Order: sequence, then structure tokens, then C-alpha cells
Amino acid sequence: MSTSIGVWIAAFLTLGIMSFLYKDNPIYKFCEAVFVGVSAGYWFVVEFFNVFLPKVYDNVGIAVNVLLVQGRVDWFHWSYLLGGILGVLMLLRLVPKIGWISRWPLAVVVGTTAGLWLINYLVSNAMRQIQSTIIPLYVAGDLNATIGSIILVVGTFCGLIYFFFSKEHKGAFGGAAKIGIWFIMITFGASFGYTVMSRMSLLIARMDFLVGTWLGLIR
Amino acid sequence: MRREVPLIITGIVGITLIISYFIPHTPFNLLQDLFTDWYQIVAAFAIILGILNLLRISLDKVYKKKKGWFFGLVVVLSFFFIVIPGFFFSGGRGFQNPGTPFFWIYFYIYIPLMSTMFALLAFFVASASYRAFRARNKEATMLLLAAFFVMLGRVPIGYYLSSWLPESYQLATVADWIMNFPQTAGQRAIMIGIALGIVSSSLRVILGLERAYIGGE
Amino acid sequence: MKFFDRLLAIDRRIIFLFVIIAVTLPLFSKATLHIEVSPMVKAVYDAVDNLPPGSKVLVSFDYDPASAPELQPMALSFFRHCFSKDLKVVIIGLWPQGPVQANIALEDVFRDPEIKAKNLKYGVDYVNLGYMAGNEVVIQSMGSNIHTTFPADYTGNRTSELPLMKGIKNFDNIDFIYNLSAGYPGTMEWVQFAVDRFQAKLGAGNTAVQAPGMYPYIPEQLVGVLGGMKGGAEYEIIAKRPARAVSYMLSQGVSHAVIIFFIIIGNLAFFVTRGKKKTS
Amino acid sequence: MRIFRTLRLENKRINYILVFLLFIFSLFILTPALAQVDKSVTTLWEDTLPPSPPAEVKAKDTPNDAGGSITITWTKSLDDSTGRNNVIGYEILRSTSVDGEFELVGNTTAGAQQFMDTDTKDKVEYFYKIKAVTQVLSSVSLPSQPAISTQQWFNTDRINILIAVLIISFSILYFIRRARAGKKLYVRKIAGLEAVSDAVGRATEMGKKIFFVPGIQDMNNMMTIAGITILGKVAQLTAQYETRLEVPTSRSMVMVSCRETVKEAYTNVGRPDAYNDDMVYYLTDDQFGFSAAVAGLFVREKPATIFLQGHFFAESLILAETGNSIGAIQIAGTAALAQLPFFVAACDYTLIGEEFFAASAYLSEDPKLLGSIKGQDVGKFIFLLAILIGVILITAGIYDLSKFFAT
Repeated sequence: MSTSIGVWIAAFLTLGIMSFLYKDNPIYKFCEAVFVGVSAGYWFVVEFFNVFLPKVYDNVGIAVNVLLVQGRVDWFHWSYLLGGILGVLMLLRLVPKIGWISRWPLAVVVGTTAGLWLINYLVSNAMRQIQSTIIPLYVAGDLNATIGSIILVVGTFCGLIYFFFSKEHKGAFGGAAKIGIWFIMITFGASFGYTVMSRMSLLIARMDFLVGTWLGLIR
Repeated sequence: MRREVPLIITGIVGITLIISYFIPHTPFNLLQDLFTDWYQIVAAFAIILGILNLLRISLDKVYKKKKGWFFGLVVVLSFFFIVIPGFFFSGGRGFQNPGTPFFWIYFYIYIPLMSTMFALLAFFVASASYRAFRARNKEATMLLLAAFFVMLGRVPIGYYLSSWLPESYQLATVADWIMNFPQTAGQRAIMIGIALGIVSSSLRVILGLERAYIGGE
Repeated sequence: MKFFDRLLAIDRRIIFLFVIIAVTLPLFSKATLHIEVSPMVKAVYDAVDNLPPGSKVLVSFDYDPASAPELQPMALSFFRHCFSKDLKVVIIGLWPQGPVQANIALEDVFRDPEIKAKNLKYGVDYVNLGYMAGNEVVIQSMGSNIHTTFPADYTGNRTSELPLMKGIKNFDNIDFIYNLSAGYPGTMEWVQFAVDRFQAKLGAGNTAVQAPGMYPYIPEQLVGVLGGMKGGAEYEIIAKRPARAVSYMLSQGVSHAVIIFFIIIGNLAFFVTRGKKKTS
Repeated sequence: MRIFRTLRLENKRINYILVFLLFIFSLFILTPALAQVDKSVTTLWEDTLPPSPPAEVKAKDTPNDAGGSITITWTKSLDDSTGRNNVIGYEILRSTSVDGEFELVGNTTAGAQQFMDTDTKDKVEYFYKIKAVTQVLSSVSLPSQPAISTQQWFNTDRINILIAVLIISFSILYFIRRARAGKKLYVRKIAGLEAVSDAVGRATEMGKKIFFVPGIQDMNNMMTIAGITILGKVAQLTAQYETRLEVPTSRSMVMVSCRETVKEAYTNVGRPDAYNDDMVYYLTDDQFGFSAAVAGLFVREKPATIFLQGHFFAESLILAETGNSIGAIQIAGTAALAQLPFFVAACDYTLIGEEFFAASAYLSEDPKLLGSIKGQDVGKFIFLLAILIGVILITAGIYDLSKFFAT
């Protein structure tokens, strides 16, 4: 059995969270509250040291330094001050009267997201996937590969037809959409089956901690 | 004013970033990094709003002796339990180095909680698959069969069950085949659909047609 | 037939009980199971194995301790493989906890007498540049200059003064990128930015959940992907160094058998009760 | 001595055999030593001759970039993979004048024929030489013609993407315009969205709460923004039905945005009095801390209806299974590929990928937004056509259309 106080605390918290599986209880509530408090605090500290200090404080520091020492305006580093100002505008939400100003930084963030996602998804999800789907259906002398290619092309084609919204799924079109949903179901089933393993590994490692590290029952 | 200005900002920023993808010339090549950094900075400031909200609600529970007030107190105490050592007693920027008090809390409190919560999924995966994988209709049967074969093919029992078969019929091969062909085909269809959905939503946001996120007058 | 009706609506806590027994009991056993090496894992292994000694490998640790059970064994066997082939390793992290996991892995690998004998030096044979906030933008800016993206390493040394980093400016000087990922940012972002924009060569280790999502990128954008603890075990097998992932495989196997058993029972009960409803 | 003589005299053949054996024996002993000598002799010999130099060194501005880079190409040394095959790499040398001092700017492995010098000043002329290197010796090529790096205003490599952006955007814009002009558009039924008002109604009847979780990502994610748009519609329903709504969030900015959205929705249907800020609250940025808290809330508050709309990761199943265990109706929606299977398995309705992004338009019944969905379909049609034609052409061996989609 472990003699480290840390291991004992960890074991208590592990069992506390697991007790939720039986039913909600005060020990779980306690662990949950600790979890919310500690993790909120963790990210608060991390954001301060990993984002605020290096991105705002350091960059503006460089900009000021360049200005004072070289008498030159370093636009690149000053631009981070603008980011800092946006951040402060966000905090104006705390002042109810002018809280609406916080919509400006929000608008900048949403505009950035819309612009970047439009391009990135069109390139990596649409263009490149279509590129990989345009393949010869027939591979000379390789029956396996031929069947594979046909399934790949037919599955992608019919799957996309399922996502047509402005046309009724009837007749041949509806048939293709039906095949499409089958492919989508196979995809979900396969990904689910593939995942089970992943989830089991997490539990194995946890039980290994309880039985091995904490209780010392296995070598 | 309260509504139009943000919508104009969103539109201009969005269009500028789309254009900048095609222009290698400065300053366009720097915009993406700059705007993403700004997001990071705004998020780092914004977290203060969330924390204040969390503390206010928790303390409110304690103050008014609402149901579960004790757990509200635990939230507040554990927040300061990690924040104070993190800011003041863990050597500043090296706060995450092994040996600091912050790291100790991280290692013995935060990690076990996080990994155990994650490990609960093992149980939920079992109960969900017991309920969902039933051959109710054609679609559900497809789901069931694909899951069944992939699950078997990915673990050693699959090997023991089918090792007497020629290699191309063994469960591991079947599982790989399902993953490589029908699974990839389905993924691709969903991915291309998502791309179009995102293009369309982004355009609606940029044009100001979709503006729920910004609120009203 | 009441038995089957009750079986269909079984209390899920009974399933939970079976799962925990299936996972825990095999931990006490020393038996090992046969593990097949899949082509995906072999592709990654070969890509590393075919690098000439002295090649530079970039490893990005994009996961936190929650996913360590799946990804840590991959990190260990990858490091061991790189060091035994005399490859130079550059470590970064897009998740704040990533470089910490890397240090834990390095500590473990250096305990291996074979690696210890090589007397590897920090800064010459490997470096840890630490975490950088900014997600995919970090990858993007590494494409133009790694030194400005990571001005200092994990412990605060200036990057430009590390001997290994002197010959590395951007992805052009990196022979292979290995990404260990548990979500966002992760392999998808490395594909979109390092591969699509800078033509880097990329292999990946993913949690078993993420891995199927990467299949469409193989082989053009991604050499191959190790999926979950099983992928890690396969890598240990192909590298002929069975370790932790291999030893957990028995628990994996038994717990899977339990889930499959329940799915079969569920369907059996479903068909029996449905057949009964039809006849009545 | 005597025995030798007798042998020689008596049987010449045995003598030969003996000499031969002696020779083999000596070889056996000497081989390792010889091998050593041999090696040093050959390397000595090789290294007395420098490798043949690389030829045809050309330098030009790297296209489609922001300047600061010149691309150099050359043909390999004749001793690289052919000839004596002893070249181990190339060094790239640079100077600002053709007869000036050349400095090392980079190196490559053997077999390379291209190098990108990414450390040039724009508007400066540079000359390059390539040095082929063996273990010991090297030889330098003739200098290249001068090259200047510049910034470009348009990335010609991305012209196909520009065309795709323009085509899809214009088809979406075109149908938005048409819809605005009053043209009726058909949109097929989406089961998950049909169920939204019933699900809200059920909660009202039961007198229970509705939970809406907009994912665990921040506003830098389109899925969050799409989820918040759906929240706007759901909030209108809860305002009309006077059902209690709770929105736990995992990011502060999302909390801010959700408050604006819900407040606006309540105002729109004339119930601003029913709104208060505490309907939307922040818990923690942490993925599992958030899931632990939300799972606890589900079990304690026992909501009748749960919406999970946004970007989820592993916690998807923790939330969905907990929701299922309390018998709530669950409507999920996400474009996170890895999580869709879990929602499909554990929720009553799931909006899959594109359906999730179409949801806001669908729920709003605003003709302009529905028009954008029609525009998306045109994009899909073009893609399908490209796949069909592309596959036919490439199978027949006529043309590889996939090149157009290369990025």
C-alpha cells in the first residue's frame, strides 16, 4: 500500500468520481465541486502565464523598448496592444451601462472565425476529399482494389446525395440517398466499434493506479 | 449603433481574412496570425468574466444558505487553493515545472479527477452499445454489423476466433477493410457536406444574416 | 419469456459491474495475447525506420494527462525507436500539458540501458521547445520560422543557441513530423497546415476515437496513424520491444469480450421478445 | 627438408595442393587485416579525386510568397548515386556579388536538386554556388545568374480555390436574392428539427427544465456559433411556452454571447421580463470538469429535454448517457466526426454534420436563410458532377480531373 499522501488523495478522488456510476451522492458532489474549482483555477493561471504575459505584456514591452531605445515605431509589436484593448473592452461587460461595447471584440472574434473556417474547410474538407475520390474504378488485375474503389466512390457519391435538402428524396434520387444513409450508418458503427478500445484503455490505466500504485497488489 | 457596428466589424474582418488567403504580400500574410492572437488575448481577458460569475453564484448559494451551499463553498475554496500557489508560490512562469506546489496540486488532484471522469466513458460505452446496437431496422443493422466486426477485428479475440481462416478473411483484415473503404466513403460524404455547411454559415455570418450571437438593440 | 423482457431493460449498473470486473481481473495475470501489426502502423514504423541516421524528427505532443493511457506508450516506443536509430528529436506541444508529458516520457526512455549507453545530450540530440499558445497558427508560423515561433525552449534557453536548432529553420529542415494527438489542435491541423501548406511528411498517433477520422488523409497527406493503445502495442511489437501497451492487452481483450457478449445477448432478447409479440 | 624434396619428386600434384592450402590458410588469417588496408586504400584513392561538381545552377524568386525567399535548382553531381557515388550532400553558398565572398546559407542531403533560401532581403541581387561534398573533399559549381526576391500580390497556386470560393459563394448569394424576391423554396424534412418544438412542449407539460449545452469550444469555432444560433430559436420557444431554460457554458465568451442571444429571443417574443442573466452561466474551461458538473446537474435537476448543440469531444457520451438515464428527450447536433456515432447511439435525434449547420436556417423559416441552403445544394451538385465526370474520365484513362482539386 502506498505511503504517499498524494496517492491517497488521488485514490479518494478517483473512487469519489466513480461512485457516480452507482448514483449521485455527497462524495461525488464534493469531488465535483473540487473539480470545478480546481480546474477553473488551473485554466485561469494557465491563461495568465501562457497567453497574457507572453502575448500582451512581452510584446508591448518590446514595442515600448524599441520606441524608447531606437526611437522607432514597431508596428508589429504594437498591434498586440490593440489585442489587449479588445480584451479590456470585453471586460466592460462588468459595467452594465456600457456593457454593449463588449460586442465589438466579440464581432472581431466571430468575423475571424467565419473567414478562416470558410477557407480552411473548403480546402481541406471539400477540395482535397474530392481530389482523393476521383480515382480509377478499375484496377487492372486487382479485384480487391477494384471493389474497394467502387465502394469508395459510390459511398461518397450516395452519402452526399443524402445531404441534399432542397430536393425530395424520391425515386432513383431517394434510392441513392437511402444507400447514402447506409454508408453513413456503417461509418458510425465502425467508428463506434473502433472507439470502445480507447475508452477501455482509460479505465484500465485507472484501475491499474488503484490496484497497483495505491493498494500495491500487483507488481 | 449597438447592433450595426458589430455586424459591420464582423463582415469586414471576415472578408479581409478570406482575401488574405490569396495575397502573399504584406501585411495580408500576417493577418491570420494577428487576428488569431487577438482571439487568444480576448479569451484570456474574458475568462475573468466567467470566473467572477462562478464565484458569485457559488458565494450566493453559501450566503443565502441555498440547497447544496456547502458544495458552493468547496468550489470557492478549491479555486483559491490552486490559484494562490499558482500565482505566488510556484516561481512565476515556470509554474508548471515538476516540484512546484502548483504541479503537486495538478498531479495529485487535477489529473486523477480528469482521468477518472474520462475513464467513466468505458462504462457508458458499454451501456450505450448494449442499448443502441440492436437489429431494429436496416439502418440499425448496418450500424450493429459494422460496429461488431470492427470491435472484434481490433482485439486479440478476433484473432483467436478467425486465425484458422486464410488471411484475407480474418477478422482483423475485415475490420481494416471496413475502416478503409465503406467507413472512409461515409466520412468523406459527411466531411464534404460539413465543408459546404460551414461555407454557407460563414457567409451568412459575414453578410449579417445570422446574427443571434450578437444580441439585439 | 419474462426473463428476456427484463434482460432488455437491464439496470445499466449491472453492465457497469461486469465491465469493472473484466478490466480489473486480467491485470493480475501475466499472460500476453497475440497482436497483429496493421499496415497503418507498419507504414509509420517504416517511415521512421527508413530515415538515415542524423535525420531531424519533430514530435508534437498535443494531449493532456487524461489521454496519456493511450498516447504515452506510443511516445515511449517512438522515442526509443528514434534514439536507437540516432535520429535527432525536436519536441514541441500545442497543448499546455504536452511538453510535460514529453519530459515524463524522456525520463522513462533514458532508464533503458541501451539508450542510456548512447549518452544523449540535451540540445545536441534532442530539444524540448515547450508549449506555445495559438493552436494551428503556431504550425503556420513554424512553416516560415521555428526560431521566431519558439524563441526559447522549455527551460528558457534561447532556441538559436541550441546546437541542434542551428540547422533547423523551418519544416524544410525537418525530415519527419510525428504528432501525438487527442483532439484539437491535433493531427487534422497538422495535415491542414504543415502538410497542405508546407509539404511536410507527417505520421501520427491518435486516440482510438480520433484515428478513423484521419483515414481519408492517408496516404497522400498522412503516412499512417497509430490508433489507441492497440496501435501503441502494435508499434511495440514491430519494434520488438513489448512494454506497457502490450501488457494491458489482456484487459482490453476481456473487456471487449464482455461488451460483445452483452450486444449478442441484447439482440437475442430483442428477437425473442419481438417474435413473441408477433405471434400473440 | 627431406620430406619436401621427396614429395616434390614423387608427386607433383600433392605439392600443388599443399601450396594451394597454404594460400587459402594465409588468406584466412590475413583477410581481416587486408580488409582494413583495402578500405583505407580505396578511400584514399577516392578522396584524392574531388566529386564532379553540380551543374546548371539556377536561382529565381520563390513564387507566391511574401518575399524573403529565393529558390535554387541544380543538376546533381555525376558522383551522386551514379559514378563513384560518394557525394553525401550539397552546401548552398551565396554572395551579393559574382566574384565576392560566398557564404554558406544551408545544406541538403545527397540526391537533392532544389533548395529554398528563406533568408534573403528583397530588392537585393544574390548569386548562388552549389558545393558537392564527399567525406573529405568537395567541388563547387559555377555561380548562378543573379536573382532578386519579391513579394507577390496574388498566389497563383490558389487560383482553383478562388474559383471554388467564388462559385459556391455566388450560388448561395444568388439563391438568397431569389428567395428575397419571394420565390418559394422546397426544403425536405429533417427529423431532428421537426422534433424541436415537441421537445420544448413536452418539458412545458411536465413542468420541468430544458438544458441547452452549446458545446465546449469557444467563439473561435463555427460549430459554437451555429449552436448559439439554434439556441436563439429554442429560447424563443421557451419564452413563448414559459418553460425554464438553463444554459451551462464552458467558455466565458460563449457565456457572454449566449446571454445576448437568449435575452434578444425573450425580447423578440415580448417576454423580456422572463429573462434573467442567471439562465446562462459559466462553470469551468476544463473539458471534464465541465462534464462532471453538467452530468451532476442533469441528475439533480432532471430536465425533460436536453439540447447538445455545438462542438463536443469525448464528453459527448458522458452527457448523452447521463441524459438518457434520467429519461430526457435529447436532440444533439454537431459536425465533430468522432462524436457523431455516440450521439446517434444515445440521443433521440441527431443532426449530422451539414444538417446541423442548416438547422438555424431551417428553424427560422426566413426565406433568405433557406435560400442559402438551396445555394449549398448547388455547390453539392457541382461537386457530385465533378466526382462523376472525374471518375469516368480517369477510369477511361482520358484525363485526370483531380488535378483541379489539388491544393
